[in-house]
Amino acid sequence: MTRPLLVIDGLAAGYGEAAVLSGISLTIEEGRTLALLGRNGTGKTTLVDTIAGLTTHHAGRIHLLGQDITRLRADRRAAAGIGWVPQERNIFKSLTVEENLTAIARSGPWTLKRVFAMFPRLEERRRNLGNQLSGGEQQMLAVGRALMVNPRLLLLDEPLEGLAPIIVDELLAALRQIVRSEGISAIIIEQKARKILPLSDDALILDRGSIVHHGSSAELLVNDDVMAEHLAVSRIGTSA
Amino acid sequence: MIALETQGLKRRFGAFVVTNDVSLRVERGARHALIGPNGAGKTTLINLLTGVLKPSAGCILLEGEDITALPAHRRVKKGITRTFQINQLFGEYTPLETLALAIGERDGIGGNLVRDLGSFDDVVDEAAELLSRFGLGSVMGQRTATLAYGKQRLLEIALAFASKPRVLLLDEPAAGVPEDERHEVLKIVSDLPGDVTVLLIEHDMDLVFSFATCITVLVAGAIFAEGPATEVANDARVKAVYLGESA
Amino acid sequence: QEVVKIGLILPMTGPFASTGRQVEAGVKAYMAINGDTAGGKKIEVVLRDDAGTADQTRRIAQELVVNDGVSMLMGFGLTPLAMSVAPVLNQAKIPAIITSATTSAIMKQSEYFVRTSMGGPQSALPVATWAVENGLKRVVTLVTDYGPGHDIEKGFVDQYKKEGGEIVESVRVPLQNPDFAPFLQRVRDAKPDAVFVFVPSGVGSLFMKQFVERGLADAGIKLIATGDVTDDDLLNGIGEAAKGVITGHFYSADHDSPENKAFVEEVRKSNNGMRPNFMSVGGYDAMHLAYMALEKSGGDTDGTKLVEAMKGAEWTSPRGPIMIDPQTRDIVQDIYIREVKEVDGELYNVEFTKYEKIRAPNSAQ
Amino acid sequence: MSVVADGSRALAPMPDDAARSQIRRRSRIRLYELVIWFLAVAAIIVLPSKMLILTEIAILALFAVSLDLVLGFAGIVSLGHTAFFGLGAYVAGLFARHYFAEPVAGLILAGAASGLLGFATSFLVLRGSDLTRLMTTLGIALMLGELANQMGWLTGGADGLSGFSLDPILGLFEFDLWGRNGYIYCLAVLFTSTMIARRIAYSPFGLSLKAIKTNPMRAAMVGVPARRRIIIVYTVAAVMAGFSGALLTQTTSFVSPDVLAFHRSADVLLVLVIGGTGYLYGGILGAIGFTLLRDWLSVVTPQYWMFWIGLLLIILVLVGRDRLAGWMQYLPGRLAQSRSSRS
Amino acid sequence: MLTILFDGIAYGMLLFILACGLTITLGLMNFINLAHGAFAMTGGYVTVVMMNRYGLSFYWCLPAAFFVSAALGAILERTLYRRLYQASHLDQVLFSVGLVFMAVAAADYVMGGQQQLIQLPPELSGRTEIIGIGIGRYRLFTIVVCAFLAMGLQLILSKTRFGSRLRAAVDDRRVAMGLGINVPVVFALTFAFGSGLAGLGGAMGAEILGLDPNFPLKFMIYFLIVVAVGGTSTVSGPFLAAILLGIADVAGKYYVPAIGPFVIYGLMILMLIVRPNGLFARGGAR
Ligand SMILES: Nc1ncnc2c1ncn2[C@@H]1O[C@H](COP(=O)(O)OP(=O)(O)OP(=O)(O)O)[C@@H](O)[C@H]1O
Ligand SMILES: Nc1ncnc2c1ncn2[C@@H]1O[C@H](COP(=O)(O)OP(=O)(O)OP(=O)(O)O)[C@@H](O)[C@H]1O
Ligand SMILES: [Mg+2]
Ligand SMILES: [Mg+2]
Repeated sequence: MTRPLLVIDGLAAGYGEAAVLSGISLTIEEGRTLALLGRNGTGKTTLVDTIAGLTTHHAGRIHLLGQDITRLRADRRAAAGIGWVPQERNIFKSLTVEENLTAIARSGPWTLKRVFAMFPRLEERRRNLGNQLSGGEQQMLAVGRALMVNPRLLLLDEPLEGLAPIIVDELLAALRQIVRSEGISAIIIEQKARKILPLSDDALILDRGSIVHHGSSAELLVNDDVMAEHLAVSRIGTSA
Repeated sequence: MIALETQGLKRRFGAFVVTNDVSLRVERGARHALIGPNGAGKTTLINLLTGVLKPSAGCILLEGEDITALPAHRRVKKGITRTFQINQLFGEYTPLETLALAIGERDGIGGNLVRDLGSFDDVVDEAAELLSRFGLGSVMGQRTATLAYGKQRLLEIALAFASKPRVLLLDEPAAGVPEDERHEVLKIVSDLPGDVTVLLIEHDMDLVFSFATCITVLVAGAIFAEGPATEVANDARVKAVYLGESA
Repeated sequence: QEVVKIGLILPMTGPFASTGRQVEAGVKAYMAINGDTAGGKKIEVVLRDDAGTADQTRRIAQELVVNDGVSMLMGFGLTPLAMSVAPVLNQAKIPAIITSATTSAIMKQSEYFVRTSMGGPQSALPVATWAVENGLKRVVTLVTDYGPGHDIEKGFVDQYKKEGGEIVESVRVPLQNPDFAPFLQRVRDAKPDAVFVFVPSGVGSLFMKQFVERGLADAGIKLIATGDVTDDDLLNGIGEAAKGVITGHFYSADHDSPENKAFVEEVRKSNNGMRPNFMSVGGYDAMHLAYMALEKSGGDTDGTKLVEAMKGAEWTSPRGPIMIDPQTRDIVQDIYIREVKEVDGELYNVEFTKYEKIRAPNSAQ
Repeated sequence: MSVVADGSRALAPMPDDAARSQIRRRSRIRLYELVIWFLAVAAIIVLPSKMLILTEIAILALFAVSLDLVLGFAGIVSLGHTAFFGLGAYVAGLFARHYFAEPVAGLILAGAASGLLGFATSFLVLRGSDLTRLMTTLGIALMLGELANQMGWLTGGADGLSGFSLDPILGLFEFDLWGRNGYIYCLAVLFTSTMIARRIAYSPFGLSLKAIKTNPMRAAMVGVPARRRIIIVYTVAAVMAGFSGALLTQTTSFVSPDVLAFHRSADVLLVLVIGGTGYLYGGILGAIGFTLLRDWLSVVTPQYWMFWIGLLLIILVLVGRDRLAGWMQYLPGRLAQSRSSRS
Repeated sequence: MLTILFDGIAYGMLLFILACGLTITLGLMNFINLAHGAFAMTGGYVTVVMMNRYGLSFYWCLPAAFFVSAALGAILERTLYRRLYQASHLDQVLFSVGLVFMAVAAADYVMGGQQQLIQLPPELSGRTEIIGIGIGRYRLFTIVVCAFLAMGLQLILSKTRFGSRLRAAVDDRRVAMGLGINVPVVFALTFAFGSGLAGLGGAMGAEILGLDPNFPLKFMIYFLIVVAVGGTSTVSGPFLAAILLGIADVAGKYYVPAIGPFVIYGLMILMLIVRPNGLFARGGAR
């Protein structure tokens, strides 16, 4: 029994005048994960940031749980249920780990305790300032921070970058668990398709700001043609 | 011969010991990888080796010479340099200027305040050559801050090359580099002359295993395991704390 | 009709802006009362702001001379500002009437300086005499640590000792000093009969308040001062605290003479109720001197002649009878001892004794 | 790496013309530079009545150029640059008064004295945040000002040092009342100093300075000895500030503790920021704009000129210097391009 | 001896009240707001006008000074300041100096150039002798107000979420927005609060420091010293710094008047050499 959590219709967006995305339409049901794939500079980050409300909107609509959020400012969208992990982590450097988590917290099932249980490493470093964390710890904190917003929709921009392999496995498993059991959805950007596809429900490939493939992850995983065409491993210099 | 060695290296932040009695030896010309869980102290170790941080105890030997007390820039002159996990570039400079700076410093003309930079042809030519090797030739005149992330990443590595180090420390060089270019980068590194020592930190195990001949595993600030790559890869304890099932 | 230009250089902005404002008011008042012709020439005043910075004063002076062709300079709010124009005067040979700066040393820098404000410790000497005469035998001096302060301190101390008094201690307060607490405490701990004070006028009011707050008056320490401390302009703002303070000075807005009535009236009228103070009268008299000199020279603007014409000039100013000493070109005037009292609901420095024809002693430096 | 130390020609890198010309373009003389200097010289003949204010501008410009070396290139914010200006001013004054009244000798001595002070205090600006440096430098200047005030026997205290006059420059050119020779003298010193600063800016040394400013950690990692570089440039800048102070003394025959006052440090900072930091001519343009504007306004409204200056500063910031200077893009020589490298 | 100590503390506290608003705008918001003194001056003039022109009680003037300055701060923040949060520090300096210039001239135009003086209520003026220490009543009042203020501020900033939200917004505005912090409101409130504190300081300081149009320029250095020595990341740092500087200044001028003026600058330089990032630097965050 699923209902659409996020509906995007004919979206175009970019930075100021510069257009990056065009004609994006997609729907995500509650409790599903979408893997967002594509080569460098194809607009993955831009799409996620647009959903978070941090780019310039050009056309189209975005609905979250039936509410039109197209014109909402970023902070209102977060309140409406969007949790975001930026690509460059952007930990608040002059806040401690704990303050990073509590500053943006909203009430809901995710509490400090639960985040710490998920990333024990963060609890050990709870009094450290944001800029005194290792790269991987920052990544964990960024994920934990997004959860503290208690979102209905998680936007994860390359959340696995810089994490130890064992943590990657654990995090992916945990995310799956969260999405399934708590009725929230997630969009996950990842460079390595083969890593994420086994775990996600759906997959979407972007190229030059448009959707070039949208389907189930399982299908894509075995569809070598599409993988080769849009996620080519050998071609260099196609990125903007 | 040992290129780089630490003896009982220690570093604490307050009461928190980040580097705990690390005695590491890296052979000259080695392709050595340093792995370990997040927060194990890998970056800190690099910071200690390059003089960004001062150790609380212990010493660092570069080709047998004690460099523990030297400031960072003197260590570079002695032949050890690094890349940063998070790009550390000069946003206002072009890649060309950036590399010219590094090459100039290496050649000892950096203190010259009367001659025009443009009159040092050999420096400029070398910078241009290095840029084109890293695929940055087309953007050498653009401001670094406006470059695409991947290009900046490449410049980060090229910049370390410009100092012609004898010991090169790479801190997650592939992070943020698109998958298809990762191997390219590592290839350039592998192709360094045989007497250049490379110490690589990386979480991408494909890369690590394809590159390194020798691996040190760091856990909680201390050396946990050490040995040839194949051996470490199959070590059950390493799997338990770091690799998980994927390797 | 030919025009004679007078360059008026004052600090109109910055910490000493109120000086500029008062002098300008005095100058304007003179012209309003006495018209704008002298010696058959039309007088035009060119006002420029030097913001209290010496090199600006110097440049402006030079420009006024070279570009605007002024025949006389006037103004100079502070000693260094006056000092800096001396070379210009010597080179250009035109007179400069000092309306505010008081240090003795200035007059030696150029033969072309004439002064209508006050010469160094002129107002302090009678205070010393008066103090001894009135049984204040032990005194602490407290002056601001800059040229005029040193001048006045030395003048007072010399005179006071000569009269047989004892100086317990001499305290100097930095020019940039927000809080008087430590200095007043020092005074208090020295337990003198009285404290003699000189601080620049704006600071005076703050000083008075802290003086009272610290209970020095209750501890039996009398406050005697030069008139800067009970500046007419600010007196009402100081309020109760000021009552009964004895000061010596050359001008009080309360001075009883027809000249003064007219002057005060005019300044109030055209400066929205502002009460003129001693700076203002300096400006007024400077204009008077300029007019007189031009009358005497018959409109000749040769600088040397003008200075000659100024020497020995004598007239009745709103402050009382005054004269320009022909030797020193400095002012000779009566100094009044005054007490702050309420008159018609306002506070005034009410004159009660006067010491006549006080000359500026060439003391200090 | 193909650049090998064995000297074999065959392995030497191919000369890359694009790279060479790009690097050389950095130090090309731009049209606006020629225009500025041409106008400055032409003014001697065209504007004989404006010599004094032009002198003041030249002095302030030199002061600002010296601050630009420290701020625009090495990234050290200073609110106490007037310490060097003031010391130079006093040294020149005392030297002329007690020993020898030839200006050029005094100028050199003043520069040397300020340079020494710069060297001695450079150790205090090596670390700390912007605010720390701001306050340390400010503290030094204020203490020096207080010292000048207290050492009345030497400096004349608050009344200033006066009663000296300068001999003709090099024994040939007298300081005239119109200020013509004074202006030529100041302009010559400004020109020479700016050219030296320009050399420094485009040298490898200059390149490393901005690197230290933008990213000290990385700069160290390419082998830049940051401390030494900062000490050197700070000393050089102090020498130039000393020159400008000496020029002030020599053209006015007067020094007062005002040369060490806070407002002077603040003014020069304003002037430099108005003109734009990091390309040397910012100080000169700023000095011209600021001085002329202030002079004009203080004639128009002696009491309230500050209001209008304030308003203009705010507009300048809000509208953006770049947009205001937008027309300059049409100048060949691309002033705008070099401006974009300011901080 | 103890009297000097008391005076020193009172003077330091006064410095703190004046500077603590700046600790917030400069320290926490990272905006080089040299116009801080202009807000303080506003508070001072509000007090002068209310007391001298309308005869209102001094106690009413303090909150009024706070709110008027805060309102002015809020208005300026909404219209001007907010455009410059992303600008370089040098631009901020230029902008705020411009504001100071305008404020100085405007105050001169509206209020006149002379020193403004107020009459304190009798229970606050004069002094009391307690066990041999002369206690100025107004100074005591200053100390009490300041102590409450410092404690209150410390609580707000360290124990409430508002403090960390503010710092988050300063660290990374875009990401803070993306994570649900209403940055414009946080900034406006904080700025208004800082300006209000300045106004309160101006009102309290008018009695001892005096008030004239040059106030913002004259005391700018003192504010900056307190914040620089105290460090920009806590309230207790500037608080301690202010007291230390106050005592040193007063004691220095009392015991060694000849070098009195050097004490405060010398101490500042010394402390900055020892602790370049202030007394309680937060792990070199900046
Ligand atoms: N702030 C910006 N202003 C203008 N253009 C931008 C900006 N950020 C990104 N772009 C451009 O938008 C396009 C899409 O970038 P985006 O970051 O969304 O790519 P991506 O798919 O996330 O790439 P990556 O894999 O490197 O993270 C690129 O061409 C990029 O150059
Ligand atoms: N300045 C500091 N103060 C306190 N703790 C610090 C500081 N710098 C680093 N640490 C801590 O030291 C530990 C080691 O950090 P380091 O960056 O060396 O880890 P790492 O091994 O590189 O991890 P990653 O793989 O995640 O990059 C971390 O737990 C970090 O929180
Ligand atoms: Mg991206
Ligand atoms: Mg790391």
